[in-house]
Amino acid sequence: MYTDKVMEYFQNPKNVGEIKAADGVGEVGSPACGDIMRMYLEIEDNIIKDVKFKTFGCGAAVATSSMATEMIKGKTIEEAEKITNKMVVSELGGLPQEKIHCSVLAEQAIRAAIKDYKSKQENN
Amino acid sequence: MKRVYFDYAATTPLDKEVLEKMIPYFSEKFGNPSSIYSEGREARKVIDEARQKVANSINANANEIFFTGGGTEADNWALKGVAFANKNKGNHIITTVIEHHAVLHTCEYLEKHGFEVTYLKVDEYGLIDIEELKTLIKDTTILISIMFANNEIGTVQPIKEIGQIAKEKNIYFHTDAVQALGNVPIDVRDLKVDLLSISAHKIYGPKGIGALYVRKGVKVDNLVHGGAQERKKRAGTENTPAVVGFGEACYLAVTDLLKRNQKTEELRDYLIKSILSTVPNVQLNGHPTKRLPGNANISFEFIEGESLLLSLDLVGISASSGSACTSGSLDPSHVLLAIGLIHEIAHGSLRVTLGKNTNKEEIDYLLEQLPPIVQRLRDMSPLYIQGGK
Amino acid sequence: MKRVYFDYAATTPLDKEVLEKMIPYFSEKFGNPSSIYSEGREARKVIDEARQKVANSINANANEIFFTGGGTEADNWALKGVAFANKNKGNHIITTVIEHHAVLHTCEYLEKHGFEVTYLKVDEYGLIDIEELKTLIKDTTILISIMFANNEIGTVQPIKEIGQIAKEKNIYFHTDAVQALGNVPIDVRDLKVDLLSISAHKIYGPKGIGALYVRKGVKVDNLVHGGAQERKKRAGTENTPAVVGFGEACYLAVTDLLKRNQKTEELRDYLIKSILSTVPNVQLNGHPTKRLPGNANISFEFIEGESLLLSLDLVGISASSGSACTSGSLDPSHVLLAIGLIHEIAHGSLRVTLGKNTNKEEIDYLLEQLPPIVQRLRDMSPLYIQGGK
Ligand SMILES: Cc1ncc(COP(=O)(O)O)c(C=O)c1O
Ligand SMILES: Cc1ncc(COP(=O)(O)O)c(C=O)c1O
Ligand code: FES
Ligand code: FES
Repeated sequence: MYTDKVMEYFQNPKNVGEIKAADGVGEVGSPACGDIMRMYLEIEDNIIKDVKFKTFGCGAAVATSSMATEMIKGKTIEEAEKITNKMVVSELGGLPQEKIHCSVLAEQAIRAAIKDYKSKQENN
Repeated sequence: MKRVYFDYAATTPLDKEVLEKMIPYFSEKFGNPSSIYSEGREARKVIDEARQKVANSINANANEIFFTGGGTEADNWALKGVAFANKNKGNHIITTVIEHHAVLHTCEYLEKHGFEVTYLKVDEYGLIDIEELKTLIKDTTILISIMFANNEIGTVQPIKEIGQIAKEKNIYFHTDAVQALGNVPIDVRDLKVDLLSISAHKIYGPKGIGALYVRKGVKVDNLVHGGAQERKKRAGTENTPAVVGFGEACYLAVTDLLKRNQKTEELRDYLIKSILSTVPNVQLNGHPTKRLPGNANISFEFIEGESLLLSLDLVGISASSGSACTSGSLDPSHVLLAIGLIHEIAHGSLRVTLGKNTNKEEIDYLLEQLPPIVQRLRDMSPLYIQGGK
Repeated sequence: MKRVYFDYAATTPLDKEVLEKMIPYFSEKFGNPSSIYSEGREARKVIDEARQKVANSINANANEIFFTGGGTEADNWALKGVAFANKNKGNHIITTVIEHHAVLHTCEYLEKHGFEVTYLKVDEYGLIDIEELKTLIKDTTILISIMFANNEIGTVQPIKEIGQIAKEKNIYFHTDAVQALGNVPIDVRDLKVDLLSISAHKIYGPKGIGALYVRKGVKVDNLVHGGAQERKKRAGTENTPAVVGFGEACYLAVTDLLKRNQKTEELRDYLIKSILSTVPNVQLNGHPTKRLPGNANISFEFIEGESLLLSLDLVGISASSGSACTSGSLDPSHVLLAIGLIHEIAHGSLRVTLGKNTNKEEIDYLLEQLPPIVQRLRDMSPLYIQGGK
């Protein structure tokens, strides 16, 4: 069902946790749907210095969260905004068809966190 | 890695003894039982013997047993067969919201074909309300189909009382006993059941074979048309080795049943008690006592079932869940929702089902592995706040 | 007494090699393929592999193959599934008078449910007339179901021409290929078949499993409702060992097919020629050349089939007949009547079907035993006048 890489990321996810005074936080999904993803960003000079996540969801949700955080760490905001769920999935070596929607969550969580960061910037 | 199997409600390994009885009928004694030469007659004879064993296991007559391709086909046949054969009497069917999909989706099909189906609710333990059932019966009610025991939460319904009501009202009563056979004593006469579905692979018999008990005199249309097999009620070349295996499995399933159950219940209760007392924020689903001996269904707050199953699999443990994510569908188990669980709790459910060879070491291994996995997943969960909600 | 089996069209012994491939999936690797833990994933994998082998044997794609409980279920599903799913387009179905009962009785069922069925006649060899087929097609025709090869007389229909016509007229074409698989090369793309039924136990595979090929894009309703197995098209816990066995049997069935056929045809022709030249008042049923390689169907005037079968059985020979007496019904084989045989000739028919291991010694044994038995029965028959009619 899952590729070895998905299982590796599921078993040893990178960047799990929270960032206390995060510059941007994004939460997507809902417990009713069985998946929630929360993404924390630490941003300095337009660069994503640190990223952490928490996920309530299936193996694919955990693996895509983890992969997505790795893919944006150290990138500029503009670069991070270009990351799509397709890119995350292909980095993981593919996902079963019925699990593609879980990967959309990772993309949405990143965008939500960046949006939160931007709106905080504007308010400052 | 040693593997520990805790999904006996999904399917069971074929008993070695049963396989041994089947082997001769694959390649040596393979004759078509509809043939009159000696190979055929021999096949006919062993099929009749097996039919008798299946009948004995539920106290039916052999001529009331019809072999099918599995439990699903038996359920389909019972519902469609009774509905279409008796539509001159009425078009109303009563079932429950917690039936297996083999019944529920068949009911949906019947709704599209002019039948009216009422779905009985269940209480927090998964039990139907007998009084409510009585009030739902109408003049047009031709069939009540209520499962004997639930496959997810293990709740066992008051079958005898339902049978009594159906009989008084002159309504046919079908029960899906796929999960009950071999776990609960079944006596179709005493229970006043008119039709009953069973499946071999749940009782250490072969896959691809089941049976429908049809009480003598019950009017039921055919589902599968063709040759004259099964006394013209179910067409298709008889699967002699599977029939032989099913007969043997039925025989073994009811032998020493109560003694086996006692051991299984002890282990199951030990498992449930241990989890409830060592892991916080958990709850048992289903009825505390009116449940299948080998069924434990527990919800772990803040975590999701598929992640739990995958983590258990990585340490060699096989179990099941009512999470939607495991099935790739959107909604979690209809059974868990029906007993009132909210979506996120239903998602975090774990079904552990014990088999006849499950031992304490296996339970202890699960008890050792489970808590740290739950903790790790909770630490990852955005819903979890240390120390509870 | 050594026994000689000549009823391979009824059923075949499970190939030892095939059984060997099945064995691990009974008791060791018994996991439910719908489960996500490793036992389940392993079962899923071997099912997918087997599906590919079945698909290869008829040049289909794996996702066009759906496993069923046998050939009968596949026939039922094809006809009912297409009929109900396309009833908005029309209610007319064309089939033949010589179909297997799995098709004929399903057609009768459909007639009761608002469909109109036309039964094509056949000629003295059992062949349909392509021109007649064309004239029978109406605006309301939604399905043509014509068997690939007949189980009694072995006649092989012009499937490619039928497929061409169906395609031109935009009508679904189903063929019951239960007798054809492993005996005739099948290429669903080349033949332009939309649905095709097959069964494992006719090709040295296990009983209780078959498959329906459904070309991608064909609209077909479900027959068996329930769980999400077979991509939601056919519910019921997958029969992993049987699926594995079916895959292997399909692979073996098409390997060296033409070479095997050559040998079988030689033996079959030797058998037919010998009987026709040594026993008076006999006739071959079916087509002289357009017939299954292993099929010989011969009528012996003045005698009755069951008596013949019983006599052969007493000397260790298993064969089959189109006599009504063998089936306990009143009319002899509908196929033999359809090709124009009068009742008493149809009653005296013998079907000898050869298998892949049939050898010349077995044929010679039959040739040695048969004539005196026929003579003895004729001497007993009031219809018989020495030296012919
Ligand atoms: C309660 C119940 N009914 C019906 C079925 C279907 O049986 P089968 O898998 O033999 O088709 C199952 C198991 O899958 C079940 O648990
Ligand atoms: C032509 C034909 N169709 C259908 C069937 C039914 O197949 P099964 O016995 O696998 O149900 C048979 C054999 O019995 C057959 O010969
Ligand atoms: S989180 Fe539910 S399917 Fe992925
Ligand atoms: S003579 Fe007895 S059944 Fe035909």
